[in-house]
Amino acid sequence: MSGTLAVRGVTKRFGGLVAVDDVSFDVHEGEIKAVIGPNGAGKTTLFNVLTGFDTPDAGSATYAGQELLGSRPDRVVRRGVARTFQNTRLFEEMTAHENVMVGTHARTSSGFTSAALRLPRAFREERLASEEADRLLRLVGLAERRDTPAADMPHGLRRLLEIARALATSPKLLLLDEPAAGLNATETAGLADVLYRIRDHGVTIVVVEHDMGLVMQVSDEIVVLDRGAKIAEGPPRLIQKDPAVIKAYLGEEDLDD
Amino acid sequence: MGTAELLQFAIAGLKNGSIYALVALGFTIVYASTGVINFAQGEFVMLGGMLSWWSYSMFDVPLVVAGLMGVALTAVVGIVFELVAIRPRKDGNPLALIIITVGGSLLLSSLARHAFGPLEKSLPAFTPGPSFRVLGAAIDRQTLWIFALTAIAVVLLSLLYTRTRVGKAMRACSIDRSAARLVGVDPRSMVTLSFALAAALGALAGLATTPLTQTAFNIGPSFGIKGFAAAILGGLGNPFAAVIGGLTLGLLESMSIAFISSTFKDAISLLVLLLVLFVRPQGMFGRAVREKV
Amino acid sequence: MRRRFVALGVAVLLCAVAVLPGCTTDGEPGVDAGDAEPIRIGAVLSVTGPYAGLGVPERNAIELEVARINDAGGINGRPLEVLYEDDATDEAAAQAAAVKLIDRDGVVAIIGATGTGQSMAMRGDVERAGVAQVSMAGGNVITGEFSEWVFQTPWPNRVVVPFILSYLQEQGMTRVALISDSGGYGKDGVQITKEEAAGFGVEIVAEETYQRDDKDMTAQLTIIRGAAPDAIMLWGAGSEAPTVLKNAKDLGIEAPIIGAPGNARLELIEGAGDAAEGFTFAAGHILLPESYGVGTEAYEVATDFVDRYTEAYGVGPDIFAGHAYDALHIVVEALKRLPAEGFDAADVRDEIEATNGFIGVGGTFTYSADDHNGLSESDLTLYRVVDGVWVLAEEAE
Amino acid sequence: MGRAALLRYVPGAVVALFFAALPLLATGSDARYVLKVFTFVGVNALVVLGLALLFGYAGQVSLGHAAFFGLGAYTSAYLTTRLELPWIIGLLAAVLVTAIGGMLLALPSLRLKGHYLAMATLGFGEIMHVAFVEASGITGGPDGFSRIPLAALGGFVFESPQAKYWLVWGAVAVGFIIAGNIVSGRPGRSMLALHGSEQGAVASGVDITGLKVRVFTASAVYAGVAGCLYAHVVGFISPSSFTLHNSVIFVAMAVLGGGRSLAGPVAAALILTLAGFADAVFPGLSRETLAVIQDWQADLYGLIIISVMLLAPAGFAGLYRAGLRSVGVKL
Repeated sequence: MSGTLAVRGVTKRFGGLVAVDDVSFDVHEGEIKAVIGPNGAGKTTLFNVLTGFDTPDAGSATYAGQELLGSRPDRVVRRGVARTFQNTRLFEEMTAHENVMVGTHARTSSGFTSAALRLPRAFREERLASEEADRLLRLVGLAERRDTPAADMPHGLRRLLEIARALATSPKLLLLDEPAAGLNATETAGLADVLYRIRDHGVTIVVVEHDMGLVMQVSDEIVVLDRGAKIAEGPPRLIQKDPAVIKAYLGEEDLDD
Repeated sequence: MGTAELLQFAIAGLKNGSIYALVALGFTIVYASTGVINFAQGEFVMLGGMLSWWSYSMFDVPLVVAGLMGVALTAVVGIVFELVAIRPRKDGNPLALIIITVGGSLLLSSLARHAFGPLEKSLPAFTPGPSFRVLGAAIDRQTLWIFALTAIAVVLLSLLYTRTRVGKAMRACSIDRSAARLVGVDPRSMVTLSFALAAALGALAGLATTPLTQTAFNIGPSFGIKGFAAAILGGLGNPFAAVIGGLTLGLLESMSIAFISSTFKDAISLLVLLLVLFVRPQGMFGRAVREKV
Repeated sequence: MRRRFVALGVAVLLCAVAVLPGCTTDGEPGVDAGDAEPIRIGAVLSVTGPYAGLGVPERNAIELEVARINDAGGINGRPLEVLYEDDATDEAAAQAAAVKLIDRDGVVAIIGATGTGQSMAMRGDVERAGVAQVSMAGGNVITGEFSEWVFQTPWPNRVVVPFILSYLQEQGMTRVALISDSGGYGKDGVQITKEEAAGFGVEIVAEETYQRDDKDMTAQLTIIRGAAPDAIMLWGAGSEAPTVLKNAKDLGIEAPIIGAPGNARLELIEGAGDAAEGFTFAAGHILLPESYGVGTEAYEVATDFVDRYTEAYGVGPDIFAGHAYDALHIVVEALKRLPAEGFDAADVRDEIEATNGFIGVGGTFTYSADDHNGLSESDLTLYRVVDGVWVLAEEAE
Repeated sequence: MGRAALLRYVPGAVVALFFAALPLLATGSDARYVLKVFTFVGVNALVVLGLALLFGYAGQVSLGHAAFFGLGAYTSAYLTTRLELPWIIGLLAAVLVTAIGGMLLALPSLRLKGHYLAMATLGFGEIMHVAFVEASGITGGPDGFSRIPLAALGGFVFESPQAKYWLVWGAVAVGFIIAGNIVSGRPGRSMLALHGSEQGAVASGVDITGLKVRVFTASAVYAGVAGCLYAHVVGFISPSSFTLHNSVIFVAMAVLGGGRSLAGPVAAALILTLAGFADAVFPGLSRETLAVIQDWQADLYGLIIISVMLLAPAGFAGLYRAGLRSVGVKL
């Protein structure tokens, strides 16, 4: 089975409100797919359901032959599906390097006993993890901030740090939740390079984003959600002109309701 | 087990329950404004009884005046404690504040021992006289006072929270301190007010129980545990939940005595509390605070 | 930045204080200026912590008596010096205090501790160093688990229980309910009562307990009322006793309530108010010295102590002050029987064990090789609360 | 050795040297008393080391650890006194029993957070205290458990004050090293991640359920071993040493010590324990001043806790790191 993410009929209700309404789409290996839609369209809820932070009411999502829905978030990560958050969830007191090293915990296994007895296995894993973390920091351009605590880092760099940490789990599929939020123009441009570099390392990307410039620039395909339902899917050129999308974003011209 | 016995157990449960409810209210108020569990809340209960006894024996005043003086003085102690030990913590980190209240609990009980000596003190009943008979069960007057005071406290508190500007300001602080500051509410004075209120409520519980069970410098912790358990059982955050939590805990204890054994009444009620928390991790009426992602 | 430096300075100071090596002075403990070298005995008391209500009257009694003894010339010409240690109602602290008194201060005997647990925690060191310990705690285990180095002054439950059961038997109250606290004193009393009851034709019809600091016992007393006992035995030393009396009165329980010496406290009457009316309890003669019979030597000893204590502290001595008085004087009498010089702690132990017919405040003490409690039923009498005052039970009838 | 490493390990070495030298320094008639007090400090330090892992690193609160302290003490006491088994069996049994207890107590932590978890662990502690009081057949009930034999290992009996001191502080040293290894490696980072942001940790693939169970178990075992040592050093235990008050004081020591640190909590255990034995620190104290100190000891205790929490926002460790930062070293 190729590394395709197949989302089929995913639905999530909060009481009466249908946050995600029977959404289906595919993400092909090596592709950058964007998920866009006005606020409250259910984008983040969809991400939460796909990565185990929320339980779906219906539907399925298979990736590389394995069902994702319903399993615990850390197990989803170990199946190669990593994510970032709309507002970053970093370990504030730990340095950038330490933050990224936590990402490697998805792949390493030395526990209390091997650490307590300082077994060689623990040492070897630590060294490899540290090198991997440095490599990823270089990839996202944070090498020189290696020893800065996350709390002391500016907003834009924090987003890149979280991406680096997600990459440290050696994912094959990376879900980014509004990575460009709060970035200025130069930082957004830098982010685009980072996304290309990640894709060139063979990682498929799904990104939720409001910055249309970035979306149009980097995405191969776009899914548009509105009030929980998928209203359009296709390459950027088509989506730009799709009347339904425009209506969802700009509302009705003739204000009938 | 006739109806008279059953009613008697219920009365015993509600009596203890009302005391736990008053103390739990104190926990909830401080929690609402600071997110902190005040380990010195038990000491406020002790001080309520102790300072009332002191006022009653030092000045030739009727009991009700001495009681009011005791509650007022304890509220002052609550304010001074907050200003000296809580407010200086600029970051308001709940964990550090909790440990500060632990220090406060040790300090207040020890100061009470120095000031009032180690022996227990007593107060006459508010309205002396034989207890009433209701369907074969007995209910003494002091217990009626405890029910009344608890009811009054709950009503006044909910009125304060809903009807008054200060009350709304305190609720605003508990929901979001920075937002409250934006609209001109000074969270620091709200915290001081909440400690004063919690101290007064605790003192009220102390005043009401001293005629029954006397007061001594070291009775704080036993009130503290029960009040904390009641506040958690009901669910932290709203006064109504604290009262229901307290009454439920009291009834749980008396029913354990009635139907199982008095030796294990505390263990049984704690086990039930643990079961409730397992089913509803935020207590019976607490809001399910799920960290939104 | 400067504030942090100040904070650091304070912390370093705190650490330095703690890390200061225990550079101990090897010199002999400070020698008193008095001509003859003082005899030193230790006193481990709970002056702070939950048992402070017992420890403070105990210290008052010892201080009062030491002053009297030294004013009268001390013991065989040597002044008596009592070294006080507060164990703050903590067992580890009690053991540390014992070690300090024995090893550093070289005491020849130890009075203490106030609590049963604290007394037991000192046993290892008392036996290791061979120093006699006279405990003022009521726990049965102190002399129940026999040690040749440990003595006890309060009336043990195994003496008090038969005394009360025989009274119940005389009064024909054979259906008895028990209510006790869950502490050592309560559980101990209940256990011995259940063992001895059958022997006195007494049947236990209900058994309930309450926890320390409980606020209400109506539930337990309702069950007891259901069992319609002839009498209720209350076994507890804490401040919960008055609540039991009040709850019983509210429930309209007619059966008389019989208490143990632990309840012989003014605070009980004050706390229970008119609910204390008719409450009967066993205790030593100290509460009413005339119970010895006016003019007897025991009466003189007790009234003398009661008058001096009341004059010194403004309030009459309670049974804990009495236990301390007895512990001190048992040691002092033993020291008087020894030569002025050249005796060691083992000799003091032997003399204490030889105590015979010492008329104290708690009763007349006679120790022996296998009885380190020295009291008997004759040292107890029954009191009853009438009009807010305790009077001799048989006079009240 | 870089300056940072030098500054990191020198203070530790100095303190270790002091504790090694103490038995030699404390001679004369004070020796037994000073050593006994510092042995109690070691027992508390061991419990607080476990809480430093659970609290300072993993951010999980427990108000029931005195129950594990008691569980370890009673298990070892029962096996060595009633069943007359060798001490090492008592110690291993204490470890096993408290490990199981730790796993049990981890369950609520999987669903509860903050004050609710605090209440659940408080409930556990109170229920265990009732068990200690009521199971008099095993624990001797409120009158306590006496005549507990001395610890002995391969023929050597830990009887002298020096031997008891070395037994306890040896255990603290071993405990410190093991905890040091745990926190400096992968598990330490997982715990800090859990403490920093539970959702961030989960999204990084950290199995927080397994982590919580392990860290609760480890901290329970530390308290269990400390309880076992306490029983065989004091020779008598009773339920009054394993109450909520003791649990609260242990937590206060851990918080005073500061997060992300092992040395800080141990220093806090030292200072708060010694606050109760002033004349072990200043042997030259006159009896009058000592009596005053003892009378005001509880007040002093409360004042120390409040003032450190106000003066040193992040506890002793925070102060230590602030000191290093002001000297230009990043730790």
